[in-house]
Amino acid sequence: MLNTVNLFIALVVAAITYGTPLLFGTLGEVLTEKSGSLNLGVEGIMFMGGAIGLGGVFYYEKAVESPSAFLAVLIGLLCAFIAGGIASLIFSFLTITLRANQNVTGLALTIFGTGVGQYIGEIMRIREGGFVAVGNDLKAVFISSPFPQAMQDIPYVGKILFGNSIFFYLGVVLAIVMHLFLNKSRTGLQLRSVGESPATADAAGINVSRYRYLGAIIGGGISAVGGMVYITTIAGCVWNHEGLSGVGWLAVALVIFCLWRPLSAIWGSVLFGALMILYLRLTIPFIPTQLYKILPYVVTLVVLIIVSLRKKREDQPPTSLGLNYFREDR
Amino acid sequence: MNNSMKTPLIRLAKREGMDKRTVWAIRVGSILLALLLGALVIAISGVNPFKAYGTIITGALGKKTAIRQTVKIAVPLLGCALAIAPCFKMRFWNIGAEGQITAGAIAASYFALYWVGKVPSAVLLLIMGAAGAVAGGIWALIPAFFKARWNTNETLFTLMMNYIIIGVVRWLQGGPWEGRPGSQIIPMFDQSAWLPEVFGVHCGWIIVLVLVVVMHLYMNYTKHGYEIAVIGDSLNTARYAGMNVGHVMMRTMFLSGAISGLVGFIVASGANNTLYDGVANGVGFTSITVAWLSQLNAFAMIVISALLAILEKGAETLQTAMQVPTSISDIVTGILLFCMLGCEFFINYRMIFRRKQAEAPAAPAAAESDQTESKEDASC
Amino acid sequence: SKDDNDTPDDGDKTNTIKVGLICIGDENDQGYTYNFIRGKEAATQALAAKGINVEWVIKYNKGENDDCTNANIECAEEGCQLIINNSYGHEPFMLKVAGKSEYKDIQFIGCANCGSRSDSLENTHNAFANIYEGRYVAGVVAGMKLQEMIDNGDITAEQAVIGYVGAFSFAEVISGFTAYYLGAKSVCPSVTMKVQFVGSWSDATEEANAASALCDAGCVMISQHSDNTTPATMAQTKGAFHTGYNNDMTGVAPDASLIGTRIDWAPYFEYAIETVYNGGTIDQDWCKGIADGSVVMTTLNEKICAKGTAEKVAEVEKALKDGTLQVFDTSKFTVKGETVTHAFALDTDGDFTPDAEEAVFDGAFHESYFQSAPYFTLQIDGIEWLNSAYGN
Amino acid sequence: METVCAIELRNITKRFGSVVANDGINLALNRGEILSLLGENGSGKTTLMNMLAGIYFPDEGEILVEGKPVSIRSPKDSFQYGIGMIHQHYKLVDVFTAAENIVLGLDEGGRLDIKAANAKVKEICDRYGFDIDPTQKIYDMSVSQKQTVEIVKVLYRGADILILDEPTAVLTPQETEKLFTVLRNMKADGKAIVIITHKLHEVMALSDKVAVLRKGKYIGTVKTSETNPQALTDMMVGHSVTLNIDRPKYDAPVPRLTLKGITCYDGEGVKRLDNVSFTALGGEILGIAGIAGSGQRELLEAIAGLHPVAEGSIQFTPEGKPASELVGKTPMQIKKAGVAMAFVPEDRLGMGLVGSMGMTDNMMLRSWRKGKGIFVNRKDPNELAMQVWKELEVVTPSTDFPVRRMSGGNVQKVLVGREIATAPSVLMTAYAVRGLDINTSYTIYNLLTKEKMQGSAVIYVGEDLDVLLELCDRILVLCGGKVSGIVDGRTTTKEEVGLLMTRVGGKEKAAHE
Ligand SMILES: Nc1ncnc2c1ncn2[C@@H]1O[C@H](COP(=O)(O)OP(=O)(O)OP(=O)(O)O)[C@@H](O)[C@H]1O
Ligand SMILES: Nc1ncnc2c1ncn2[C@@H]1O[C@H](COP(=O)(O)OP(=O)(O)OP(=O)(O)O)[C@@H](O)[C@H]1O
Ligand SMILES: [Mg+2]
Ligand SMILES: [Mg+2]
Repeated sequence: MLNTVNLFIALVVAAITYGTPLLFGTLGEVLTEKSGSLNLGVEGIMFMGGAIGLGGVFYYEKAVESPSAFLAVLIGLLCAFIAGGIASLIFSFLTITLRANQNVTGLALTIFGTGVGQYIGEIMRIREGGFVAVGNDLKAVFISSPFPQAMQDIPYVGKILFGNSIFFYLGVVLAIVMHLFLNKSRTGLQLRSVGESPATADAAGINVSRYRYLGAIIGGGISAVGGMVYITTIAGCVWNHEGLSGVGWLAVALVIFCLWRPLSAIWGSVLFGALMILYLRLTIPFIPTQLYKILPYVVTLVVLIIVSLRKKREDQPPTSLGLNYFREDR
Repeated sequence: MNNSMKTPLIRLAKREGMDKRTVWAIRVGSILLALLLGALVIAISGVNPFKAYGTIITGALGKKTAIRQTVKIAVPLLGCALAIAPCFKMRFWNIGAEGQITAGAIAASYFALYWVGKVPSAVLLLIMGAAGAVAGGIWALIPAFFKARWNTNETLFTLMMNYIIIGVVRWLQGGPWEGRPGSQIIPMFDQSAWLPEVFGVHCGWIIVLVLVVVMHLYMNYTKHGYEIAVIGDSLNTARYAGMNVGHVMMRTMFLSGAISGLVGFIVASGANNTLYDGVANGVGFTSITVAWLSQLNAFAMIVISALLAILEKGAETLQTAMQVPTSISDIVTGILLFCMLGCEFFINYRMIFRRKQAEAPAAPAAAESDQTESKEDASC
Repeated sequence: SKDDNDTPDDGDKTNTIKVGLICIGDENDQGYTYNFIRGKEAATQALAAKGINVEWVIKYNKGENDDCTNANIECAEEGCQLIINNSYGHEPFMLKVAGKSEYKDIQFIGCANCGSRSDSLENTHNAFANIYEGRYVAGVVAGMKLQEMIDNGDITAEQAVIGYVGAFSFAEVISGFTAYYLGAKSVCPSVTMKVQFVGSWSDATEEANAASALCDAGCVMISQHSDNTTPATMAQTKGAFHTGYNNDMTGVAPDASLIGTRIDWAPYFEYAIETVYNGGTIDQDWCKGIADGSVVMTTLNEKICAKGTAEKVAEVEKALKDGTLQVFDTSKFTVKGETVTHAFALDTDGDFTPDAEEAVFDGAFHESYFQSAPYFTLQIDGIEWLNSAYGN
Repeated sequence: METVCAIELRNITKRFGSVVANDGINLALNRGEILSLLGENGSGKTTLMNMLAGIYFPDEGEILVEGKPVSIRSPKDSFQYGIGMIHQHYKLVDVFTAAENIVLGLDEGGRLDIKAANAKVKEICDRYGFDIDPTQKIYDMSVSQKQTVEIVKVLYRGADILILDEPTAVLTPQETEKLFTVLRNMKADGKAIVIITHKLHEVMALSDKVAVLRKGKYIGTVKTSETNPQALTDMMVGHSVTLNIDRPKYDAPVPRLTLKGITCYDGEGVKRLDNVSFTALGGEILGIAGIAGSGQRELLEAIAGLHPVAEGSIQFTPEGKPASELVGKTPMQIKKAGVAMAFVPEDRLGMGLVGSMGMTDNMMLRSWRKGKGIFVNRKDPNELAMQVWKELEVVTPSTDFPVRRMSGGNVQKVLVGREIATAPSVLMTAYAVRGLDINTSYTIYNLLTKEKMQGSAVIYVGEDLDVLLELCDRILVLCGGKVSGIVDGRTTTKEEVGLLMTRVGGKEKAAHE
């Protein structure tokens, strides 16, 4: 019995670990989509965030005698955020200013971003003449919980509540902030109006382009942090050539799954994290592992279908999602 | 508001009917710009960009074997772009070609693995092709059905379908179709299930070239093509004209999926001679950009897919010759796509800059400005 | 790296041989491919000392698909006289190129594979190393640590559970973890083992994931047959111990990793390249072990290993070298409670089930004896397969 | 000038591509005054007002607010000058509440206090007598409620220059009256108001001045008290209009289409047609009158099979064949049977035509299914296109020129020409001459009459009563989805029809008389 409970707790903790990068990826894309841009380049953005975030930490560690944990995390976050911001800036410029098709531009960004991620990863490897991995002390900083051991040792809930990496807590705070921002603040209302009906927002004196740019760039930055978190907490702080294949797309799926709600993204990402690893911890004899692994996608599909069946207004994507806006268009 | 009198620095206006030559000048210009930007990236990695581009060109086209490989890369891109064209014409954002290729490859592989020896090679190949097409079609039909029936978002639906079918291949690889126990590898097909080679490349290239012509005719001269075009332009008009929109949607997606499935057959039987989870290898995504950048013109797709294939193959040689990571080709491809996507703006919009003498807002001088402006900004 | 392309400065090409190396990954795996690169570098130096300049054409990250075909063609076109494919799944694609008449003078090598025996081509070869020997030694190190923990009362005898991250339920892997388990059992009789297959040779995330699940399921010792260092890091995070593969992992997990074992490809590369250079023929199947320096142990982590480990390791190594110790000694393990008396080694009719050459004789299962690629696939008692969904 | 104008437009020109939508327009507006802006469709009214609202920026010319030249580059600038515009198509976010829409875009600083906003909205509603719930979502609202939200939005912003673009097109007479009361109150408040409308009686009833545009040019401004509808119409069209349509009588009219008790609901479950019954005869033009949104469109769509019919029957009797029921048939079957519809909606290209295609391909929209084989026949449609091109004098460089790039009038010629060319047994047209110049309108009338004389039943939905009276043999008047009367086109009067349009049923009519 106790063993089952322990296994369950371990499952939840692991699910949180695997869900955290998704959480960032999803939150970023929620913000982007709320502003009306369907950025399908999340995969590319997260690749760039992963490679550049890792590079930042790696070179910081190389550059200083005794690297500070705080700075290392900050540099990782910043590098990834800036990388994602730049990637989304390209997307935004093309779709918002030059009004290129969002679907296609997003795919192009995926190609570009994964290319850049791989390229940087390989260039670093060639430059370093071997492999690029962050040292153990910093690795521990990225992986371990920021809370004192005593709190983690609280029976049952300690591990789940206080045993996760710092990024999970950052992600949760971000989700709450984003929820408040979108639903309670004036700017959030305006951002949403831009995604719902840019013509209305424009007529109400809101600078549609500015909101879309900011939504996509900040959103892209947040998504990219997800890539960095993935590489530093899950993939062992080393760049490997399969990168984080598929996580970005999963984040896009999760956006639908959580119905564009940041708070739902928290449990949604943990659930997806669980679905990703469940095959290792809850073997179901008659389901082959490989089919077990497609569970997140199947679940997303089911949600997508249910949402379209119910046609509930609040559950629908932002009305102008994916559509470019030109004031003089009729 | 001290600048209350100022007109905005740049204003945009839609423009229609730019002459063909300028349009193509802009498009070619955008490709050149992309290559220039690509050169910059290459230069950053410490390689002379001129040499690099030279290597790319010779690497992709310099030798017979090189050309063959380039063609082999271009074939699925072109085939899949052809598949996507009718969907996009219909404004059905099918990004599930990746999965449809895979579905086709699975079905073709089934016959390659289990019907070998039962029928002559030519018949077997025909069966494989047909099975691939049907399977790809069915896989595409599912999202189309939901879209037609409940308006379920097709972009995300088709995307999810990709991962599901790839999971199925993994299962086949590690389960029922596995070769050496535990290897997770499906054995190579028997030679009789390999697409024969013509001029050193599997004859998939002939199939897709035929498809180019067929697709061109289908899109422009058939009743179906006409329906697709009408639906893509205006759903309401299509309904008013008595078209069964849902039906057309499903039919078109089936067709699109079938072509993708055929591509899956070509890739499995012709290129890999086996099935594996990466059989689509991103082609389903890249070909979307091929289709879009070709303005859904079947013949233009040949050019664009060749361009991307040259980049990819050339980058391979670049890596061999100059130790530049092959991912450079993805970067240059990305830049190329960005530039080509962006350049359409200058074809569709006109930028009006604030005139220097702003103090005469009512100047009648602008009557002829339309002409001059279109000339001026053609250069940007 | 710069020496990827060390053309001699004197411009004298006569003493230069071009060799292609096609890799499934790159050095960033710090494991499998990295190991090949190290072998390549060592062999290059050794050959240079013999006056042979090796010019390498290296292809990274080539999947087990048509990319591999293209890479082989690319290498062949570059003028390589010898092309090495480093992954099991590369072989069929390599064979497609090797079979072409225009490339019949080029030697193709498939590592860890077994195709050359049955194909009709003269220019294809297989090579591997008796890595199971190294794993046996690593198992001994792990077993000693476990026994020490039992003796210290840190764990009970039943809690001496090893978690093993395996790529696939594939002969090479099975033979490896069985050897490892037998090594551990030889010094810690109560040990048991759980194996988790991840379905990929190299997927840092999945490997970490599996290691984490194993630790959570009570394993106190982790080992792996997969390419990345993430199981080591995960073991360290979870407070378990670890022994590595392909690389010295004490660097990434100083508090967890006890020792590692790896194939040293230098002897084979040296042999193969020199032979081709001299116009000789290389073996169709080549497989050497600890005795020939093809399998080496990495530095023992004296800080955390059990007392007396070093001595024990030396003793076991010596016994392996002089043949007094057989890893798969049939008296040391059972399958479903029975002692194994019969198992075929080779599959001659292509149905993937061995049907020829009795592997069990002289009281032991003779691994890599009839061909370089491993063929031990018995599920012995004491080892629990957590997910047999991969493979059988 | 004794007072400074609230707004003055000087020499405003706006082009869209080669189209000059506004050509050197001058206009002045004072406080405490309601100005009607009048003009045919496409004459540039909306464009002009959009420049005040900051949606478009003038190519040339000057805008003065309170006598000072200003530059309105965006809606934000527009607000700052106290201008508020209610657009023809409402600019509201459907998933927001009324209050959220109202405060949207305002820079009131700090965090969003939706409670305070609700209260303030309530207060404005109370002051002007509006009845909306600030917390109600827009998608739950009726058209008039939405419009109210738009008005409150403008008031909330404290605009004192109010522009309304065709506010009454979608309102019931009662709602219109309510709106006018509000506008009059606002005028008394000293606000300046511009209203765009096509309904002359509203112009006469509400405004102080009328400004007229014609084909993008400013024609002039007159005081309402010094003009009359006829004079205004003449100004709008450019010459004195005396519609005189030849109306021959067909010898033997026979019933062609018989509707009995047709009732329809829209997607939201609102009743759009209520027990509509009538018979359309072959050899006559049946006019359908009614204020916009009274069910004209639903009626035609129901007959064409495009709108679900909840109750009732539609009997169709083709020449020399037995009657058949149309309810339950698909649009395709109905069309094949010979019932053609040429609906000219506001969005001309959205329904009935494919903007990106040329005339030939648009002609094919009727015939693409014809013939065996998989290929489309482009020869016949091309001939038809050439014929329409010639007969209706369509201005286009070629039959392949995308219709999107033709002028609205010409787009319409293509549409109507195509429908007439199919020589159907029943020809339904709605707003067939909307936006057409007088000359082409005549051509269309004559074509319709020609159809009628060949024995077709022609159903003509129109806005212009004068035309209805001159063209139609009988006029059916719809009001709120009900038939309020069927009158003889030759004997009835404009007043009678006008009354029927706003009064449902004979009883009320009698009561009024
Ligand atoms: N965004 C635009 N792009 C291109 N042309 C436009 C645009 N807006 C208006 N036009 C053109 O400008 C002219 C004036 O249109 P406008 O909408 O101002 O007419 P209107 O008088 O308001 O007509 P209506 O009575 O139908 O509302 C028309 O010829 C129209 O086609
Ligand atoms: N969406 C649009 N985009 C660009 N131009 C448009 C658009 N709609 C209309 N136009 C242009 O506006 C012009 C006038 O259209 P409008 O609908 O006002 O015609 P009109 O003045 O009623 O017609 P006519 O001049 O035939 O009587 C046309 O030349 C057309 O090219
Ligand atoms: Mg056999
Ligand atoms: Mg208008």
